[in-house]
Amino acid sequence: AETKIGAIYLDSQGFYAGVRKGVQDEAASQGQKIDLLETNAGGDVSKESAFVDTLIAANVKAIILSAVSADGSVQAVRRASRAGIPVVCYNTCIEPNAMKKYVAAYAVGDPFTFGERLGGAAADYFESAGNKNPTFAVLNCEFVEVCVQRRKGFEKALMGRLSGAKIVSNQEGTVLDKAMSVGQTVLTANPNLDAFFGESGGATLGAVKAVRSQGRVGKTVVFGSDMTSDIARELVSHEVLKGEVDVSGKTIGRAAFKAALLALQGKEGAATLIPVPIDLYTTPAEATAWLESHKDGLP
Amino acid sequence: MSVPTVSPRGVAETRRMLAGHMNELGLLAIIVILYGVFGALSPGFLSANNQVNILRDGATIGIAAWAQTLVIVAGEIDISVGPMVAFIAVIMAFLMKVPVPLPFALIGGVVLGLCLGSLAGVLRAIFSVPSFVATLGLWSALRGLALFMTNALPVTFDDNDTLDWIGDNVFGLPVSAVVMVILFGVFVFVSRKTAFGRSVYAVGGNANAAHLCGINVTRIRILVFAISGLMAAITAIMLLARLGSGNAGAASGLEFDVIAAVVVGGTSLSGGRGSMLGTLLGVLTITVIGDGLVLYGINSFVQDVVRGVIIVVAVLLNVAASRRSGRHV
Amino acid sequence: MSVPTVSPRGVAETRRMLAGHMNELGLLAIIVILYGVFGALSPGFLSANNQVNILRDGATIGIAAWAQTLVIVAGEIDISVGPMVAFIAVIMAFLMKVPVPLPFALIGGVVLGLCLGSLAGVLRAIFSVPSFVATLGLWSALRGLALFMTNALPVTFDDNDTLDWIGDNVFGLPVSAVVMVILFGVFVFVSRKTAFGRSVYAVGGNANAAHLCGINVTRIRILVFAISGLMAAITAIMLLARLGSGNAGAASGLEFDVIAAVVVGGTSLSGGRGSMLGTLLGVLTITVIGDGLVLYGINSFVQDVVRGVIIVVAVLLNVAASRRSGRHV
Amino acid sequence: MTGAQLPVAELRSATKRYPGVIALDEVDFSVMPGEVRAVLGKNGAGKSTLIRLLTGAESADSGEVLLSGKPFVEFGQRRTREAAERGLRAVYQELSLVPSMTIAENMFLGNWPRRRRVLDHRAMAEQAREALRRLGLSLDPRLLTGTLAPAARQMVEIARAFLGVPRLVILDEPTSSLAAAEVDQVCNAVREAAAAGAAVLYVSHRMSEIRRLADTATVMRDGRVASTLSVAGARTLADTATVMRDGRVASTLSVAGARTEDIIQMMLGRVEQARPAHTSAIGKTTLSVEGIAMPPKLRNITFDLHAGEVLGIAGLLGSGRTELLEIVMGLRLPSAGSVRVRDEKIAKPSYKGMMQRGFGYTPESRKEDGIVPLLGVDENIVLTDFSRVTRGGVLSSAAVESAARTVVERLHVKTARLETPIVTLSGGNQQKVVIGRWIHAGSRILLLDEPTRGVDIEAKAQIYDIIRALAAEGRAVLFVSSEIEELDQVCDRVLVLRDGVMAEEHIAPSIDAERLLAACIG
Ligand SMILES: Nc1ncnc2c1ncn2[C@@H]1O[C@H](COP(=O)(O)OP(=O)(O)OP(=O)(O)O)[C@@H](O)[C@H]1O
Ligand SMILES: Nc1ncnc2c1ncn2[C@@H]1O[C@H](COP(=O)(O)OP(=O)(O)OP(=O)(O)O)[C@@H](O)[C@H]1O
Ligand SMILES: [Mg+2]
Ligand SMILES: [Mg+2]
Repeated sequence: AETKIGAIYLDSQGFYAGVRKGVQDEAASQGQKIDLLETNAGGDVSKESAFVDTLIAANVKAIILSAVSADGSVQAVRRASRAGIPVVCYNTCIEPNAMKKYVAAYAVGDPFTFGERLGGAAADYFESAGNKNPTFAVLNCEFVEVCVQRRKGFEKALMGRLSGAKIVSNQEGTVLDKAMSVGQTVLTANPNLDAFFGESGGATLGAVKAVRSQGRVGKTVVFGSDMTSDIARELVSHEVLKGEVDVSGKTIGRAAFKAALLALQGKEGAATLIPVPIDLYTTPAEATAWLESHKDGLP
Repeated sequence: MSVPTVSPRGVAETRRMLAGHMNELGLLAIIVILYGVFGALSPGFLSANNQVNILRDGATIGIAAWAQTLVIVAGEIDISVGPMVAFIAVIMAFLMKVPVPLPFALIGGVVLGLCLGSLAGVLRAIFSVPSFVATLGLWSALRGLALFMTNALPVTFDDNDTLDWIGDNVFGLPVSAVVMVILFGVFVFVSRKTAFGRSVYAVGGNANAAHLCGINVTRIRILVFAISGLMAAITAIMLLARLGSGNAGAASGLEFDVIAAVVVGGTSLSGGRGSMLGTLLGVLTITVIGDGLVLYGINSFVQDVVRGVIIVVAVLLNVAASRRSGRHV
Repeated sequence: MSVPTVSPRGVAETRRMLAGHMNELGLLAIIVILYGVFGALSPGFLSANNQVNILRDGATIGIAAWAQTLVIVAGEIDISVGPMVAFIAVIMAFLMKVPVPLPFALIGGVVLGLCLGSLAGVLRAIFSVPSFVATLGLWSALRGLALFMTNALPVTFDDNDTLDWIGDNVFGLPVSAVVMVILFGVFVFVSRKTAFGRSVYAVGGNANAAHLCGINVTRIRILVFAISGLMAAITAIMLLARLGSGNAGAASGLEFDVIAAVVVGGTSLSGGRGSMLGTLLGVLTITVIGDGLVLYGINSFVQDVVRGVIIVVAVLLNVAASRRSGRHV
Repeated sequence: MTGAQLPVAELRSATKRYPGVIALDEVDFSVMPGEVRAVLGKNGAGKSTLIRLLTGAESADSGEVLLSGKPFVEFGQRRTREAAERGLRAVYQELSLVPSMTIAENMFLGNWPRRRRVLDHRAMAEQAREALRRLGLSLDPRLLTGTLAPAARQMVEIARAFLGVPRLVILDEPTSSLAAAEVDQVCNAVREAAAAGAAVLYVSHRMSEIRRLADTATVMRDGRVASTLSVAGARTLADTATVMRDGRVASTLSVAGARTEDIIQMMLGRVEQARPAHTSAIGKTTLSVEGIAMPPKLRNITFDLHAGEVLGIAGLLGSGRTELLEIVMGLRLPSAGSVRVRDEKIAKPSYKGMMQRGFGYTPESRKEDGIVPLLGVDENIVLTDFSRVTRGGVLSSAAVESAARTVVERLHVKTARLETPIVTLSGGNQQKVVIGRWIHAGSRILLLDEPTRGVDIEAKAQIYDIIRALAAEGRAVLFVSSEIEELDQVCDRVLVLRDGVMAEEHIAPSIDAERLLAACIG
């Protein structure tokens, strides 16, 4: 019979399509027939909480979720756990203490490390360019917690190496059109800006487009997060985008499903951390390789 | 003639009663259909557990929807619900964190809700700012303020047994659902049996006539918004209890669900006409659709498509039914 | 007496003219104040470059707002704008990807916009589904469909020179802004100088009377929604050109900005009253606030707060000014 | 009579301005207990404004308002309630009912009977039913007022005014949409209330009612009291009355035998010219109504209308005259019958189709179905036919202006400017515009439902003239009115609608109001 699995996505981004694909691929490769009950919390803990209850009522065998909030999602996860349903976090999870108690496994590319990797790449770039005091603008998605983590990691790595680096602006812009328009305004306000840091895929692409449309190619560069086909192509051209960090949705989906299956069979202990590789792409060659290996465009 | 017949008066009475409630009957039929379809499609749907979930989810929309019904009947609209709920929950969480004793924290939240609602009411009633604009301002400002104060991080506080109890079940029913049902009773009573409630209908139906007949229109307008703020505060308490922390991003888009429930329930956006029972059925419709689609397990994006279609079809059927019953008002 | 005096008739005429445009004058004053404040606060604000940005951002809201003005004047509301723009952009992107030649892809999008708008119009005008519900259905369904079709990933296509040109500037002005201005002219003309435009006001002012004067109310209602769909399609073309890809999540919350611009511009949500010029100023107000706050660089959450407050204050001042000028209709 | 009685209501040099007009100009006014006072004047004379000051609906810019010798305690919005609590009841000129509420709730609007703070719907319905019965109405108080015909709504409002023990009842054109039988009921109620010691203010443009009812009359003109005089000579306040015109004393009249003509002269400020008797050549049949039925109201209606003819239709309230017009216009579906226009038989008329055949229709409720309030006079006129004012698909301002001006001048519409929003015009002038838009459309057959509702004597006369002039041009007019007296002034022929059939036919010049009334009742 089909195994009923609940999946909750944090919001509506392409990344989660990759996750779904990963889960389905893994199930297929393990010869499992699954019935995936999937929902999208839209970055709202109250919605997430309601969905968890619905999944409990539906008697799913396991729940795979990307927690909206480390502290805010605890209650919902606890309810699922108390109902005897193993919960596997991916991408994001609840705070460590609660995680130990209520979460079976956590497939993660840690957001802080994620930020750090990119921060390192940015530092590399400006060091080699001989700019010790680069100015940065952030296009953020910080109404979601992960994004704050990403920035903190980024700042730590960057400032750690270039003490003169400065973040001169931090504005919200994660949907492409908004990100582009905010990016343009930020460039107007900071005519000598050296770089953008995009905290999400939309923010990254928006920053690139803002730089192009304001004629700042060659002056302002972009470091971004979350890979998609068009971001990869930007990286191939290497005019504006100089570094991109990404956790593959498919890989994370596979890992999460694998963990869920193990938890189902009662084979794993609590709160196993399953590290998922955080990939950094800085060269056109790497980007081309990504495009080759992701023909379906799913990250 | 010995054949017993129903007295014509009785028949006419019943028919008139039914015709007057065609809207509610139509919605009820739609809910029954939804139950049938979802029950057949997904086995878990009819389980007691899931019914409890539907009730709990319904409470989030419902409590705010009772007040919104009054607001819309009065010819106004309050789009600030979602951010107001989140903001009040955040403030209460901060208070609990201090720590202020629970009762005071809750009372603080309730007073805040009343004040914010009244602010919108005063802007509308005294300064003639259209209610859409006044509450749009609140919508933007409160969400921003809540996010700014918390940096979009949850505000946590020490566990509190009473609060946990509010977030939990009594006799197998979620406390929030019980509160919703009690408040429903209160609102039905207020809207039908009190001078205030009828004044709301009068103001929405013909503000000028209401004024000429000695109803204090300004007062009524301020009051409906104050009540809306109060209900936002109560929703915030339920949310706080359920989530165990104050979240600035919570209840996003709640205003859409609330207004949709009221309008699906047959209340007219132009004011003067509407019923609490209709809203109750509207809340149920919206909640059942949401729950059933998740359970059925279709793609989460497709859920949005189906939800949109069902809402329109439900209202369409309902309008058609009400029309056929001859009430094309 | 040799002192030359302005003829009293001239003075009275002018005063009457001004009184009739008190709303527009008030908004103009508010925009001037905003320019003064932002100009003083952030040096880059008054730069030509930034003015071009304001125009470009304004175009996204403006084009849809012209049509929304007609919709609201007709006593209806269209909340489906944002998802409709995104959906049409996605479909056009898919067409371009095939590849279908650009003109056909664009025409396809335009036809789609007309059809979707007409669908809402037919639901409202023929099936009596309240327009809030009809467009809420579209809002939910179109966003879901777009996300589902694209997996929330951008739909890219080969570069196209013409499309790039649309996304670029002519004579230093963004093409989208030029289109907005041209369409503004068209809408001013339509709303003032055509039988259709005046019929929209008549239907919104008193649909019964309009019907009895022989105006085809059903047709007018369908048409305003069709036009709204058409303008959504044109906005979608601008968006597609600007972003170079079709994004299902784009234009999120656009409906809020559009309705806010129209209402801030003095158009009444109860229909029958409103002007394109008011909407133009409303669009400018909303866009200038957005741009100025980002430029000033304050925390983006605080921006929401300030934006909410400014919108309410702007409308408040405007209402007060219009009142003093004696137009308390 | 005790000499120490205080006036029930009093204005002392009260002034009220609206932008551009002085609605009341230092008016002194008082009314004593038990007195039935008529308030007369042309449209826009300031009658309703005077009433709104008394009821607290608006406050005076200067001067005093006293109820039973005491000023208002409350301010602003709360005044209407205070006035109600001090025994004042009013029927306002504009319908002030809430359409989505029941008759009973509307009758007690804002003052619902309560038992232990809870509304007592049962008692409310009982009391409402009783109050309606006293006015001879057998309406179910649980019906929504929005579903009622205009006349029934008006009766509900009147019933509301006589609830309880009022000290001052104000009726602002209460009978404008009522027919003779109902007017009798209203007159009875007024007399009863006066006998019980209440004062009654009665505004009407129907002189016959004034003569039947009022003890005294206040004539207003241009925001001033032109005169207060005794109408019947029964309980006079004064032997002489002062007539003021343009703020100065113009003449002093003996009131005991005040003649209608004198009163009219005072209202208008000039002597009314005698109108020429109407004559027009009756032409061919343009409309034949054949066997129309719509149970239970209409059973079998058959009649012809000829070019150049003004055909009146008389009938009691609810006899189905409005329905008949609506059926002819295609707004309602009859269960049987058809109409024939010239030689074309139309089984199922459609509104648009009838318009194209040259029909024009003015509905009985001007505010709900007639005017588009915020549009200008000009646009309200051209609404029926844009094609006459478009040049190459574009509305031509010049064409709109000249088309509107033609109508405005021809019908003597009094408006400051052509683009003035119609809602700011007086009722009579609004009505002229509503008729005028069919002149603009070039309609040959006009169906007018209560075209003189709420219109002052002068404007009424003008409307009659307009109708006659239209007939003289060869147009046909179907004229429905509840004011029997006007039928014999305008009509060439009057049909009496009774029991669902055209029961009688009266032909000019032998149309007589008394006989018509008798025919209506049957
Ligand atoms: N709310 C208002 N705003 C502006 N002007 C007004 C308003 N109400 C009344 N007026 C003006 O005040 C004057 C007096 O109006 P009022 O309604 O008192 O006349 P009336 O004697 O009752 O006329 P009618 O016989 O038509 O009812 C008119 O010139 C009218 O246009
Ligand atoms: N005196 C009354 N008693 C009871 N019902 C009444 C009375 N007057 C009007 N009505 C209601 O109003 C309806 C009649 O209004 P309608 O306009 O159809 O008739 P009408 O003959 O056209 O009247 P009018 O003389 O106003 O043109 C009736 O069906 C009834 O419900
Ligand atoms: Mg009046
Ligand atoms: Mg009638």
